[in-house]
Amino acid sequence: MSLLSLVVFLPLVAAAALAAVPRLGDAPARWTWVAVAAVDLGLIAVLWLRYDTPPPGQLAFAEQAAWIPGVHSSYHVGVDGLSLPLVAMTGVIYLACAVYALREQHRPRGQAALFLFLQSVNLGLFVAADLILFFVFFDLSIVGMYFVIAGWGHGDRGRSALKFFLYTFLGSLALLVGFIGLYVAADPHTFDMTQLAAAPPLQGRPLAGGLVLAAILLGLVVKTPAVPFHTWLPPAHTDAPAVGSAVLAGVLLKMGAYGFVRVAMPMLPQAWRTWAGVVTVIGVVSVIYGALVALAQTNVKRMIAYTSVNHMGYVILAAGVAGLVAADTAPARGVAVAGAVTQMVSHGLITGALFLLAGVLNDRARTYDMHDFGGLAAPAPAFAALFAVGAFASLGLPAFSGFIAEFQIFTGSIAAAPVTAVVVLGIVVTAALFLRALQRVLTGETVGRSLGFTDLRARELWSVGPLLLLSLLIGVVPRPLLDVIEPAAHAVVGQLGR
Amino acid sequence: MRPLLLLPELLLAAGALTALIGGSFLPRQRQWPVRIFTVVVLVATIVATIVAAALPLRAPATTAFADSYAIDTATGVARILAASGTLLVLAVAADEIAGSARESETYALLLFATTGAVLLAGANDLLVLAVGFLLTSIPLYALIGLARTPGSAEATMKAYLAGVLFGVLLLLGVTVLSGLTGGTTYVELTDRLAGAPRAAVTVAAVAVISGLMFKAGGVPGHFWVPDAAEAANATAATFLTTVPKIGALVAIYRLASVLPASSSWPALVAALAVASMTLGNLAAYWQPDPRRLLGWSTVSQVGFLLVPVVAAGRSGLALPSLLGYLTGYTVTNIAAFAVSAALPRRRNLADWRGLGTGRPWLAAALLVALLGLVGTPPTAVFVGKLTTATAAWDAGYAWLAVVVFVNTVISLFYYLRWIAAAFRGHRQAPPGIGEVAPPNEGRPWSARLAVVAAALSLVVGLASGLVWSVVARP
Amino acid sequence: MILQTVLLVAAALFSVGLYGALSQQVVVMVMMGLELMLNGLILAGAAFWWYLAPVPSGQVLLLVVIAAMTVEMTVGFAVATHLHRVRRTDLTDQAADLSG
Amino acid sequence: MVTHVVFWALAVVAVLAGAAVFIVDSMARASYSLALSFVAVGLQVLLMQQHYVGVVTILMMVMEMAVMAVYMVMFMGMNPALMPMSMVHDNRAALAVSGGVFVLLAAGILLVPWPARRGSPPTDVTAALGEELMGPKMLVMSAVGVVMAVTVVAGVVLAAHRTRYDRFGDDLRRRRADDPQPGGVGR
Amino acid sequence: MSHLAQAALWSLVVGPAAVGVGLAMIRRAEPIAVPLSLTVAAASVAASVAVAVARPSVSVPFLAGVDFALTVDGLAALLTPMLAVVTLVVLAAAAGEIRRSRARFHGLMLLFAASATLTVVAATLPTLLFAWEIMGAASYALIGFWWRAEDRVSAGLTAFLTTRSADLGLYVAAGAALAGGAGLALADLAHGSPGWRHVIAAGILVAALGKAAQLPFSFWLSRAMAGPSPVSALLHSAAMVALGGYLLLRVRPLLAATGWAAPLAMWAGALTALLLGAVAVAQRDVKQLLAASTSAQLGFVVLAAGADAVAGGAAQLIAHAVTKALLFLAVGGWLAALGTARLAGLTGVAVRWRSVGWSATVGALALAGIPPLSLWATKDVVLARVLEESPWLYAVGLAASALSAAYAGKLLVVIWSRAPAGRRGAGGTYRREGDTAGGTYRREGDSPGISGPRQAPLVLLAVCAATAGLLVLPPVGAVVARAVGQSGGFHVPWAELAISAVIALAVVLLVTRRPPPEPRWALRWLGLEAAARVLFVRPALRCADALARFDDRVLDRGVGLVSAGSLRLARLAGLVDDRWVDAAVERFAAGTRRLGRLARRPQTGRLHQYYLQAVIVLVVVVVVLVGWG
Repeated sequence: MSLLSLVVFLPLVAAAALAAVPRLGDAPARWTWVAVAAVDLGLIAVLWLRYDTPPPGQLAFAEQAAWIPGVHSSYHVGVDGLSLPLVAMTGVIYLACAVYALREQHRPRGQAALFLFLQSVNLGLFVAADLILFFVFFDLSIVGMYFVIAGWGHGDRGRSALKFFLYTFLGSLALLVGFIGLYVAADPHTFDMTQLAAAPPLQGRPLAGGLVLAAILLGLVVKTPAVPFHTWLPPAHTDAPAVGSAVLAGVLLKMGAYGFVRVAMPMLPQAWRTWAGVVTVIGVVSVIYGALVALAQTNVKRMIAYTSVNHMGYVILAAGVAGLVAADTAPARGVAVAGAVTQMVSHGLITGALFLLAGVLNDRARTYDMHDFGGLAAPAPAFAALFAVGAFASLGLPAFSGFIAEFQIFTGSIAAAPVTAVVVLGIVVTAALFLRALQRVLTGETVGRSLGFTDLRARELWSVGPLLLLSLLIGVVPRPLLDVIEPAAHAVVGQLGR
Repeated sequence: MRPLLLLPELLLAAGALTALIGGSFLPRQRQWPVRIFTVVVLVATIVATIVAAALPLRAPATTAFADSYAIDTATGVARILAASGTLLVLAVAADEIAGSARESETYALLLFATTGAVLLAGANDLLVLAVGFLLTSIPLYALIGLARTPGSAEATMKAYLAGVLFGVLLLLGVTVLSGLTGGTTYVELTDRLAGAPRAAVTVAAVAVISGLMFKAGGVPGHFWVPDAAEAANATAATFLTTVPKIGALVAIYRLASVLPASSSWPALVAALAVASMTLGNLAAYWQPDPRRLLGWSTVSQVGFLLVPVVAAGRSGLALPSLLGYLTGYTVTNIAAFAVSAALPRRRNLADWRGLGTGRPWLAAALLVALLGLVGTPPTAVFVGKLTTATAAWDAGYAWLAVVVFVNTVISLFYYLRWIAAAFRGHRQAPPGIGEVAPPNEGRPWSARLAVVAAALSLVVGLASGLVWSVVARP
Repeated sequence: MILQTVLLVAAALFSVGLYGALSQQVVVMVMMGLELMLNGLILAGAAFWWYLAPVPSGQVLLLVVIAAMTVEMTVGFAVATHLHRVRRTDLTDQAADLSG
Repeated sequence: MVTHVVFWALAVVAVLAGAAVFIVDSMARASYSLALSFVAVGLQVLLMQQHYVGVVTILMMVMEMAVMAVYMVMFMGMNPALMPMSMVHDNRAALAVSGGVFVLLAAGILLVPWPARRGSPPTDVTAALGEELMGPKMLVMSAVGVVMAVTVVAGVVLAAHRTRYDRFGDDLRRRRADDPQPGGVGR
Repeated sequence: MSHLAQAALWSLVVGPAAVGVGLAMIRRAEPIAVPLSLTVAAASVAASVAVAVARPSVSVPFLAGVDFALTVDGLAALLTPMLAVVTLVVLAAAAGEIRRSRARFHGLMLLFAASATLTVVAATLPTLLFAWEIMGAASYALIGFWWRAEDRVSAGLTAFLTTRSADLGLYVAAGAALAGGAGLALADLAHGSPGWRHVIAAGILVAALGKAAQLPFSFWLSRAMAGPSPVSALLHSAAMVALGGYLLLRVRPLLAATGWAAPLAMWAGALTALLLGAVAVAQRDVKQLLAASTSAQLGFVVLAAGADAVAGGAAQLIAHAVTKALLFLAVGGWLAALGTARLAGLTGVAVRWRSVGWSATVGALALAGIPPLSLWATKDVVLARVLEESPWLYAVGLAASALSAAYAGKLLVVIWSRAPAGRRGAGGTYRREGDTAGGTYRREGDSPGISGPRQAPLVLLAVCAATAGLLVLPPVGAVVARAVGQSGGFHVPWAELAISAVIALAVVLLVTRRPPPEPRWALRWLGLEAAARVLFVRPALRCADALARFDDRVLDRGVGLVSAGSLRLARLAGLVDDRWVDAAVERFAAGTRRLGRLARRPQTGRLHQYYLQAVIVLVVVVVVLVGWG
C-alpha cells in the first residue's frame, strides 16, 4: 500500500470505523472527521513535495494491481500535472468542510462518515488511471451526494436529491457506454487509461469515434454541467446543506471537467478535433448564459450555482479550443488548457468558500433571498469582508486565482480562435451580478433579517478564510501551481495533435 | 457412462429423499436435524463439485451418459451457485418455517428443485432438458402453495397452468428438433441441424427457448413471477426467483450455441431480453408491495441476463460474463429478498420509513442490495452488467448495450423509491409495528442473511478478478 | 397416409386443445385442453419417428412426453384440490386477486 | 389401403372426440370423450408400428380418465349426470387464436420441405427401445423416476391438508391416527 | 544595478499593498491606522526617489512564458515620485477629514496607491492588467466608501463596470499579443505580427480611453464624485484617471506602428479637451466642474501620446496632478465647512479662509494656463508638437485651452466675489437638486472650518503647481526630454507659449466681466449617459423585444441601463431555463411514469388472458422470424 493508495483510502477506512462504532459520541465523531481530513491533507502535501513531473504519457506514484482481468481492467492509480492540483484542492475543501461542520447538530456521526466516504471517492476518481476504476468512483460520488442532499438538506430536498441522482446517473451510464466503446475499439482490448491514451483507438473511424465521443461527452457535460444539461444544479444546490454545496460545486463538478482533459481529449483526439467546434460553442453558450441567468437570480445560492455554470463554461471553452488544431497555435492552446486546469482548482476554492458563506446566511436567517437582507456590513463586518473578497475573487479580480485561470483561458482561446473573444463579456456580467449582490445584501441601511445577525463564528472563519487565502496565494504566486500543470497541459495538446 | 461424474446431482437427489423420509419420523418442533442434514448435503455438493473440478485426472470439459450431460465450467459454476443459493435460502427458512408441519418436506422439495436446476444447466440432450424442466417446475408448485393463503393458492394455480402450457411448448420444440435430426443429444443436433428446413428449426427454437423462459421468468413466461413473489412465503419467493433461473439461463445458453444462426435465434433472444428488461422495469415502477416489486425486478434482471446469451459464439466474453452475472445476481437478489423477509409485516413501501435509524445494518444491506441490482459499482452486478454489455458490444450488438443502460436508468427510479422510504425520517406506522417493534417483528436469521449476502455481493464485486478466474476456465 | 396428413391431424388436435385451454374456466377443463395438446404432440412425435427418423431415441421422447403428461396431470389434480380447499372455487376467474 | 381407411376413421374420431370435450355439458362426459380421443390416437400410433408406446398411451389414458371422473365426483362434489355447465370466456378470441394457430401449423406442415427418412426402423422396436433406455438414455429415465417421486411429494404437500402431525400428534406419539373418517393408514 | 534599488522597487509596490490589505482587513487597527499609513506613504516617497534615480527593473516568472516584470524607465521615473508625493499629501489631508473607519479608508487608499504605482512601473501586459484591475476595484471600494448611502455604492458600481468594460480591451489585447508572437512585454508590443498589432492597439486604446475618462466614457467620472473628496483628490489627479493617459504614453510606439491609432488618439484627446472643457464651463457644481476639467486636461495628455510629445505629455500629467490634487483638497475643505458643493454656495470662500483661498487661486490660475504657471508651459509644448502634425488639431487645442481658462476663471470669480447674505439657504435648494453629496458630508461628523495641519500640504501643492512647468523649460526640460526619450530632441516653442498666454489672460479677464454661457447639453455632460443608453441598451431592447415585452419604463433608469437591459434578458433566460430545458426532462420522466402505469395493464390477474398474450406473442414472433430471417 503505497502513499497514493493511503491518501485515497485513509478516509474510507475512517468512515467505516465511524459507521461501525455505534456508541461514539457526537463531538468525537466531528473531531475525528477534522483529524482524518487534516492528516489526509498532510499526506497530500507530502505527495506534492515528493512529486516530480513524469515524462509525458506516464504517471507519478503509479501503482497497478489486477482487478478484473477478464476485461483487462486493473486497479491502476497515479498522478500527473492534471490530477495532482485537483487532489490537493479536494483535500483542502474537505478539511474546510470538516471544520465548518464542527457545530453540526443533525446526526454528525453519519455526516462525518458520509463525507469521509465521499472524500475517498473523489480522491480516487482524480487518481484513477483505469476507466472502470474511474467510473466506479464517478458513480459512488453520485450515490454519496444523493444521501448528503436527502439526509442533511432542507427545502424540497427529497425531490432535488432524486433529480440530481437520476440526472447524473443517466450521465454516468452514458459515460460507461462510451468507455465500453473505447474498450471494444482498442486493440488489444483494455480499459487502461495510459494504454488507451498512448494508442488511441477509433483513429480514422469518424462515425464510431463520433458516437463514442458523444456518449462520453454527454456523461461529462451533465456532470460539469454545461447548458442545457445543468438544470439539476440549481435545485440540488439550493436544497443541499452548506458543506454539501461546497463539496458539490467545489469537487464534484470538477469530475466532469477533469474527464475532458483526462479521458476524452487524449483517447479520442481525432473525434475531438472534429467536434471541437461544437464543444467550444457549448462552452461559450454556458459562459454567457450562465452569467445572464445568474444575474437574474435573487436567491444567493441559486446565483452562485449559476455562476458555477459560467465558470465551468470557461473550462469547456478551453477544452474545445484546444481541439481547434491550427498551424502554430499549439503554445496558445497549451496556455488555454493550463488555464482550464487552474480554473478547476480556483473555482473549487472560491465557490466552495462562497457556498459556505451562503450557508451562514441560511444558518442565521433561514433564507437565501437577497431582498431579506440589507446593510449586513454593519452587524456582521467579518462576514461582509469575506463575502466581498469571495465575490471579487469569483469575478476574476487579479491577485486571486480566478484571474490567473481566466487570463490564461482568454489569451489562449483568443489567440487560437479569435471568435471566442466574445466570452470576455462574461466577466463584465459576472462583475455586475456580484456587485449587485454585494450592494443588496451588505450595503445600505441595516434592515430585514440583517438585524441581529450574528457575525462569523470561529469555525466558519477558519473554514472560509483559508480557502480564500489559498486563492489569493495562487493569484499572487501562481508559479508553484503552474509549474505542475503546464507540462501536462502541453502534453494533452500534443496528444490532440495525433 | 461414468455415473460418478454426476456425484453432485446424485448427492442432491439422494439427500432430498433422505430428508423426506427422515423428516417423517421427527416430532414437529424438532425437525432441525433435517435442516442440518440439508445444509450438509448442500455443502457436500459444493465440495464435490470443487474437488471434481480440481481433479487433474480428466480433461477440463467432458460429457457423461453418452453425451447427454455436459460436465464443464458452466455446469460446475451452476452446481456451486444453485447449491449455495439454496444454502442461503435455508437461512430464511430457518426463521419462517421452523417447526411448521411441512418443514421436512420443504427441505426435500428445495433439494429436488435444486437438482432440477443443476440438471437443466448441465443438460446436453433435449430429453434431459425436458426432464430437468419437469424436475424444477413440480417442486416449485408445491413450494408456492406451502403458505396456505388464498393468495398463494392462486399463485400456485397460475404458476402451474403457465408451467404446463410452456412445458407443452418445450416438448413441442423438442419433438420437432429430434424429428428433424433423428437425434436428441446436442452433438447430433449441431451436426444435423445445419441442413434442416429453416422454418421448422425456427419454430422449434422459439418453442424451446420460450419454454425455458418460463423457468427463467422472462417474457413471455413471466406472468407467474410477480404473483408468486408476492403471495408465496419468503422462502419460496427467494428460492424460485433465484435458483431455477441459474439452470434455465445456462440451458438457454447451451441450446442457443447449438442452434444454427439461420434460425435467427440471436434476434429472438435479443428481442426477449429487451422485452423482459423493459417490461419488468416499467411494471415495477409503481408497485407498493416490496416483494412484488422485487418480483418484477427479477423479470428485468432476466432481461439483462439474456444479453450475454445473444453474444454466444460471437464473443469470448459471453459465457464468463453470463456466469459472472449469475453469481452476482444470486447473492444480490437473495440479499434483497432476505431484507424483505426479515421484516415480513412491512408489505408496503411506506412501512419502511425509519429503517435507516431503527435497523441501520438491515438498512445498509437493503441499500447495497438495491443499488447492487441497479448495477452501481463496485457491487457484483455492476461487474456483471459491465461484462455482459461489453460482450454484447463485442459481438456487434452495441445497441443492446445501450438499451441495457437506458433500462438501468429506468430501473433506478423504483429502487430509489424503496431506498428513499427506508432512509426517510422516522416512521409513522400503525401501532404494533411501530419503531419499538415487538421482538418477533424482526426475523434474526433473515436479517443476518441479508447482511451477509449484501456483504458477499460487495466482496464478489471487489474480488471479481478471483471470480473471473473461476468462470473463465476453459 | 403420409407425414403431412398425420401432422395435419396432430395440428388439429393441438389447436382444439389450445382452444380449450384458452376458453375454459374450470381448472380441470383447462387441464383437459392441455392434455389434448399433448395428445396431438404424441401423434406428431410418432409420425416424425415413423416417417423421418425411426431411431430408438424417438421412442424415448414419446415416453418422456407421456410421463410428462401424467405427472403434470397428477400435480394438476393436487393444485385444483388445493385451490378448491383454500378458496372454495375451481374457476380460474374467481382466483384473480393478484394483478398489476 | 385398409390402413388408410382405418387411419382416416381414427383421425376423424380423435379430432371430433377432442372437440366434444369442450362441447358436452358435463365434466364426466368431457373426460370420457377425452379418453376416446386418446384411444384413437393410441391406435394410430399402433398403426405406425410403435406398439409399446401406443399401448402405453391407451392404458395410461384410460386409467387417468377414470381417475379424473372419480375425482370430479368425489372432490368437486358435482353430479356429472345432472349438472349442465358451459363455463367459457373470451370464446371468440379463443376460437380466433386457435384457428389461426391451426392455419399456421398447417401452412408450415405443408410448406416445409421435410427431410428424407433417415435409416429404417429396427426389427424389434420395443427391444431397441429397451436397450436405448438401459443404455445411452439411462440418465433420462432415472431422472424421470426422480420426477415421479417429486410428483408424489408435491401432490401430497398440495392436496393433503392434514399432516402426520395432525394425525399422530406433534411428537408422533399417538398410537391410533385420528382421522375425520375412519380408514386411513395406521389403522 | 544594485539589489538595494530592486528592493526599493519591490517595497514601493508591496509595502503599501500589504499594509493596506492589513489595515482594511484587521478590525483592531483603527488607532494606528493614520500614523502607519502616513509612515508607509512617506517611506514610499523615499523609495520612489531612489528608484527614480537608480532606474531598477525586476521580474519574477508569472504565467506561461511571461514574467511579472517591473521596470522604471524615464517616464516612470518622472511619475513615480509624483504619485508617491501626491499620495502622501492626500493621506495627510485625509487624516483631518476622515474621522471614522480610518483603518479601512487608509488601507484602501494605500492599496489603491500601490496598484497605481504598479501600473506605472508595469513592464508586461499581465502585470499591467493585474494592477489596472485592482486599481479599478479599489476605486469602487473608495467611491462607495460610505456604504450606508446606496447611491454612493451604485456610483462606485457604475465606475467599476464602465472602466471594466473598457478593460476588456486589455484582455483581448493580451490574447492578440500572445497570438502575435512578439510576447507580452509592453516594449515588444509594437513588433507583433501586422495583423494582430491592430487588435492589440485597439484593445489598449479602448482600455486607456476608458480609464482616462475620455470620450465616450467620460460620464463615469461625474458619478465618481460621490466619493469622499480625498478620494477624488487622488483618483482624479495622480492615480486612476491620469494613468489612462500614461498608458498611451507608454505604448506610443505601438500606436505609431499601426498608423491609424495615433491620429485616432489625437482626435479623441483633442475633442475631449474641447467638449469636456465646454462641459466644465457649464457646470454649477464645483466638483462636477473639476471632474469635467480633469477629462479635458487629460485630453491634452492623450493628444500628446498621439502626437508623440512624450515629454510634454508627462509634464502635463504631473502638472495637472498636483494642480487637481490641490484644488480638490481645497474644495473638499470648503465642502466640509459649508455642506454644499454648489458654486453659488461657495461665493467668497477665498475671502473667509485666506491661505486656502490663495493656494486654490494658484491652482485655478495654473489650470487656466496663465504664465508662468505649470499647465501653461506643459500644455503648449504639447500643442506646439501637434502643430507640426496638423493645424486643425492645433486649433482645437487652442480652443480647448481657451475653455480651460474660461472655467478656471469662473471658479476664481466665484471664490473671490463678495458673498451676499443668507447664502446658507443654498444648501437646501442644493439638496433638492438631488445630488446628496452636500447633504451627506454632515454625516461624516467633520468639524466645519479648515484646521491647521490641513494647510501645509495645500501650500506645498500650490508651490508645485506653480513650478511644475519647469519640467519643459530649460534647463530641466532638456534632461526630461532625454530621460523619456523624446524624439526630435528638446526645444522651447516660445511663439506658441506667447499665443496661448495671451488667449488665457484674455479669456480670464472676459470671464471676470461677464459670466460664460451654460448650455444645457454641456450641463448634462453632453448627454453621454443618453448616448450610452442608445448604444448599449437599444440592442438589448431589440433582443428583449423579440424575447418578451420590455417596456420603456426602463429608459428612465439612468446609467444602470446596460445592466438593466441585460437583467431583463437574464430574467427571460432564467424563465427559459425553468420552463423549457427543465420541463423537457420532467416531461421525459412523466412519460416514463405513464409507461410504468401502462406496463402493469397486461398483468390482469386473469389466467386465460395470460394464455392469450403468451400465445399471441409467440405466434407473432414465429411469423416475424420465419418471414424476416
